[in-house]
Amino acid sequence: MLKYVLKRLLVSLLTLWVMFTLTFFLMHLTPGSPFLGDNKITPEIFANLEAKYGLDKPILVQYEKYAQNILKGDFGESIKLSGQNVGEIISRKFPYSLKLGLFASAIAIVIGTILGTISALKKNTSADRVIMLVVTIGIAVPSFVVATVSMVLFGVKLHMFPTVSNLDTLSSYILPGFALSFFPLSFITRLMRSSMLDVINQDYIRTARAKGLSERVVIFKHGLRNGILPVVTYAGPMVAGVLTGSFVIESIFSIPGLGSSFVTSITAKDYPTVMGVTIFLGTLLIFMNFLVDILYRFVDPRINITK
Amino acid sequence: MVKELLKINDLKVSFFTPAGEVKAVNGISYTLEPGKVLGIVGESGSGKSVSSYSIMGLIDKPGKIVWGSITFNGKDVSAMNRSERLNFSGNEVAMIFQDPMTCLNPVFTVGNQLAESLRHKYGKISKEEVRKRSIELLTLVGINVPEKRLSQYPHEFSGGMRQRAMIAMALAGAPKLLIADEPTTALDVTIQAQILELLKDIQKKTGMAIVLITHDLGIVADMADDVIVMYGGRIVEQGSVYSIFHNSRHPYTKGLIRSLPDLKKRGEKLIPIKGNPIDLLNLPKGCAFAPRCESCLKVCINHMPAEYATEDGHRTACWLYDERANNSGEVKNNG
Amino acid sequence: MVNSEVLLEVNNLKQYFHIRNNLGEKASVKAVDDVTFNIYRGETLGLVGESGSGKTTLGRSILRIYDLTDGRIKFSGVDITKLRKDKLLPYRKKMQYIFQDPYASLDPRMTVSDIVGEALDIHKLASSKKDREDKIRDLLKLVGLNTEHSSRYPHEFSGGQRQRIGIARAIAVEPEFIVCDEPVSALDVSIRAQIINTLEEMQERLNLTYLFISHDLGVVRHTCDRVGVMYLGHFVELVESEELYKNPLHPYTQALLTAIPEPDPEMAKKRNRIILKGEIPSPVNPPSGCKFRTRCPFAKDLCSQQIPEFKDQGNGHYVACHFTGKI
Amino acid sequence: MREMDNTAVLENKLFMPATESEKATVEIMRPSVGYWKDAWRRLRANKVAIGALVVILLVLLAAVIGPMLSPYKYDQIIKGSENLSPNVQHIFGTDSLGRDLFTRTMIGARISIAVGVVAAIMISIIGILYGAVSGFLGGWADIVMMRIVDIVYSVPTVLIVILLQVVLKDPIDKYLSSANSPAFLKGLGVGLISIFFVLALLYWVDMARIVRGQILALKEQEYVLAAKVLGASSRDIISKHLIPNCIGQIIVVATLKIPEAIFVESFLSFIGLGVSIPMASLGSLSQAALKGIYSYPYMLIFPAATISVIILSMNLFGDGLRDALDPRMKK
Repeated sequence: MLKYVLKRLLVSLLTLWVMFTLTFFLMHLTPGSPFLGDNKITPEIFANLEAKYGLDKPILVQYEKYAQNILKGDFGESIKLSGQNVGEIISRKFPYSLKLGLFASAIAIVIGTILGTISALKKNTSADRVIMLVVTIGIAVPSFVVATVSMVLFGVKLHMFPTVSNLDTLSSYILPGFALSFFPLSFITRLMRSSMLDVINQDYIRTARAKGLSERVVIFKHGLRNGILPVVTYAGPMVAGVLTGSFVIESIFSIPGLGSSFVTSITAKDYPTVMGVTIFLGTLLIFMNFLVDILYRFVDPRINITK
Repeated sequence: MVKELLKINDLKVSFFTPAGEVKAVNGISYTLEPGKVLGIVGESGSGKSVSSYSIMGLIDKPGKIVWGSITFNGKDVSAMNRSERLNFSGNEVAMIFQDPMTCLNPVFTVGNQLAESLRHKYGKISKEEVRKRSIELLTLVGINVPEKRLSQYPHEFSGGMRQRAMIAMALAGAPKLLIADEPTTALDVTIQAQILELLKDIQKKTGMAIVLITHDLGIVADMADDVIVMYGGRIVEQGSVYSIFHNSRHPYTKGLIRSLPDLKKRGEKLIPIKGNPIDLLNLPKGCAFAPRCESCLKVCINHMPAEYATEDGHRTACWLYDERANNSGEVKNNG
Repeated sequence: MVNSEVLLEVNNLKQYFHIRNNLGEKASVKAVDDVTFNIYRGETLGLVGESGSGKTTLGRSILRIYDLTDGRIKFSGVDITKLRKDKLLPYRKKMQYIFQDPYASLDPRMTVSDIVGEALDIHKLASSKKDREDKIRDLLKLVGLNTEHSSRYPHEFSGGQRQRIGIARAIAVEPEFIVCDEPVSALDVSIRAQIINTLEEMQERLNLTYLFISHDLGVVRHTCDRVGVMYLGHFVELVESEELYKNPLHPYTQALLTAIPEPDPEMAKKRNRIILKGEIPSPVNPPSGCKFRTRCPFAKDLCSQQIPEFKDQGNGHYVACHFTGKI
Repeated sequence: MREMDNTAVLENKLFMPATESEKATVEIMRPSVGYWKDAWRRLRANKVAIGALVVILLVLLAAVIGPMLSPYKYDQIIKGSENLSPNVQHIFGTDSLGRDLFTRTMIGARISIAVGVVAAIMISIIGILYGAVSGFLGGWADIVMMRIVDIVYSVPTVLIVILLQVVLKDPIDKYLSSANSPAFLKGLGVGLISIFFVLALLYWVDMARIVRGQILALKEQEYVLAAKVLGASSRDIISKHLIPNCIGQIIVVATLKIPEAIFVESFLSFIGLGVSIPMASLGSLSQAALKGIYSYPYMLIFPAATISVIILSMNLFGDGLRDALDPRMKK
């Protein structure tokens, strides 16, 4: 077990390093400088700024220095929002993204699992057809469409929920949460349905029925426990994706989260912020994948972890 | 007087597939007495498994029992209410299957799955009681160090061990009838011998009846008291194991026994049954075996054969035993 | 029919596989471990054993489907162990394989005539398109298939018919030697005899030599001149078929023989089975000494310390047991 | 027992041995069907998939021919006709600059579909080659190549997509403004080219994994062993056995990559990283509509609905195709 965890950890760290390096060089190989956008800057001021932020040094030196700082937990200072530490920006903005992301993930997993199970058990009934219709649309409609349409419909026209949100009340979670979770919810529903359909045709389900167990025990004990395995695999990357992929939703609903500031800092070539946020979110994602991989080995005893 | 334990009357099971109705079981009747071992022989598609699954209510969509009745211990199985039905499966009749690899739930320990069966039988009994009985059962089926085995998962068991565990689960409900569907087909010869000995041993100890479904005539000869031979969803012949093997009457049974290589020496030609297996979507109107039968009569092609019984209860569904066939005098009676 | 001309000589053949478990740890499986035997021209040599005994691997190793770990294979006196590509091609033509699973061994996207034709194409056995068609038709007829069905796909045939297609493919290249790997065990009982007869007919007509792999001792007894019994990658016994059934010397063979279900109720109910303990150990971690000792009713200390020699007990009856004749 | 009731009425002459031809009448072999024909038959029977295909063809028609038939050009600014609601002249209305939204939506659909198809082709080529090489070589090459796939897989795609987009923009810009760049590339614009780059660089991993898995599984198939025993060369094995047997699944995956690519394109365009103005894609149209969302919701509805319909019908068609081609469905 320990050996496996260590090995998996090593792969995660390697991935992290690749991502870090890739991001760093991509950003720095870009022609143009973060200060050139401002035409008023004289060459001297420009040189001073470059020196201050270390941009005049050879790229490998910058790379080394940056890596050292990151290892110390120092993400550097934002160039555009002068004086602000990137770490601070992240810690200020991330809680919004985290709250919304967890809310959306929970909805997607719980409702998706339930709907998928119902759909599988009631295969080819009208309940199944309605659910499948909704989730088929769910995986086809981009999140920004869901977000804007639901905002216009439920926020502007019907005034049911707030359209601009600081995530301070429960009702302010509803619209962005729905928009963010619609895709993963639909995906999980389909995943769960096909997995359950597969499981209920397995021999051990037949065994359970032959043993005289009630249909409730057959489905909820023997079926669900096996059927949910693919959802567990998907859930890790999904949660990370929802946490990191909320750029659009955040900007549509004016949520002061990490996603919206990421987009602005990219277009502004604010290297330290982009780097910091990428590394932060990437780490999160890779960590989630790692976690799920380990977790999966507990959920599925066939994958031997004791040896 | 011996009362019959199981009585099946004119059972018909069909699967309604997009390609058409597949008549998997097409009107079979038989009875089984308590404590007897009934062997059902047939090849794939003969309906031998489907007929037994319908006893347990294991026919899933698109399959359906379209006709007939199943009576167990004098009670009509189809008329049972939900709780009677649940008590019936497991506690009255238990079943073991062909592939022990896939029949145990991979995510629960063997102990957990065994406890399920015990609780189904005895209701809410204490953990210690469950453990005690589980260990007894595993010992009974010849699993060593049962205490340790209880907390293991199925994938930690070998094939033979899994089938033993399946048998232990089946025995947990102390059933009067065990249905064994090709219980050794997936196992190696030496393991097959172990499991067959175990089944015999347990049958002797508990006195339960067994329906043994298999394609292997050798296993039937070894285990069964009575034998049913199925072909194309129908019973072609039934009788005691001795009369089936020594006095087989149906051309299919005869052909089957004759084609076995076991008793033929090197260099002797085998006598095969000609033709191809039946296509269940395209069942002949008459006898399903007609196209492959060497003694086929004109009547066989379009008319379902009637059943002809001898005094010792040996019954054969074949027109050759109609007196008109004997009168025509041209029947090749291959002995 | 059997003569003493050695067609195939197998010396100290070893076939190890390196596998990884689901934790990525390496292990080596000694599927076939140091096996030596000959196959004579025109004979059928049976190979029996349980799953994990290495019988299929051995059959495939002989046909050079795998690269040998060690050992040597001579075909008609020519060492073919290290031959590659063009050099090997003539021997590919001489040695063929019939697979167990008639569902998996035919390409589902090819028609029957393409499947059989592929063999002709590779070895350029057809002089023209017409000749190719004629040859295919003759082959199908020879194995008892309806020639009108040559443009059909494998899934349209029953198991027995598919196995015939497999036989037609194998004999298309006019081989001398065929490995028949459980050719009937996936088939319905009523079809098995048909296929066995077809195989025997082909052997007679085309003067073939067979290595017949099976777990079914009943089938082997009927089809084979000599029989080798394998256990965990080793031969435990090798002898003429009749002798094996009359006078099995290795305790494993003895148990195996009594384990076959006998299709006769009196015989079956009378006889005494030798029931072996436990199951065949994992080839990843085989027992020391005699591989069979963990299940052997007669095992002694010596058996765990020393690997028994596979030696001739007289008149070509080979046995690998420390206590041959004493048990 | 029912059959027995009338046995007495059977004529005696029926109890004569049957001839072989009489016996043969019972056995009929079903008509022969090839793989593709069979797949097509199953696809045709799938009403949803065929419906989706019809929708795709209609949208395609509108996207290709529609703009030519339209009285307006996509970048034509009609003074005085700003922010018109849908009406007879402008059935989707006009935008804040007075451009006809119907024409712009059709152009947007053209761009989106083009991105989807071209990207799917590029993804497939890279993925198939990579996966096939990895699967066929096996051993160490395979292990290393799959590690790389693992890493690309767990790199946060959206982040890298955005990064790459920003980074690639300038060099491509430079190349396009140089004299020797091909004319058709100029027509595409920086945004689109970088979208292709991004998709091709990051989205091939799925395809590579699937192709590798297929190749590995097929390589062990007994019919491949049979070909090997017959002496077939590696080239023959690949072209005659491996490719024909995994082509079905490759087509399915490639088909489903089209909506995925459209999805990514619209997302990038929506956050302002896609096509450059005045060119329109469905994503950028949606984004432009956002500013006036409270007053002119129709500006959003049309492009948003179009994009959803395209992705939905492509998904449905892809699903249908999988059911028709997937050998696992077949017994």
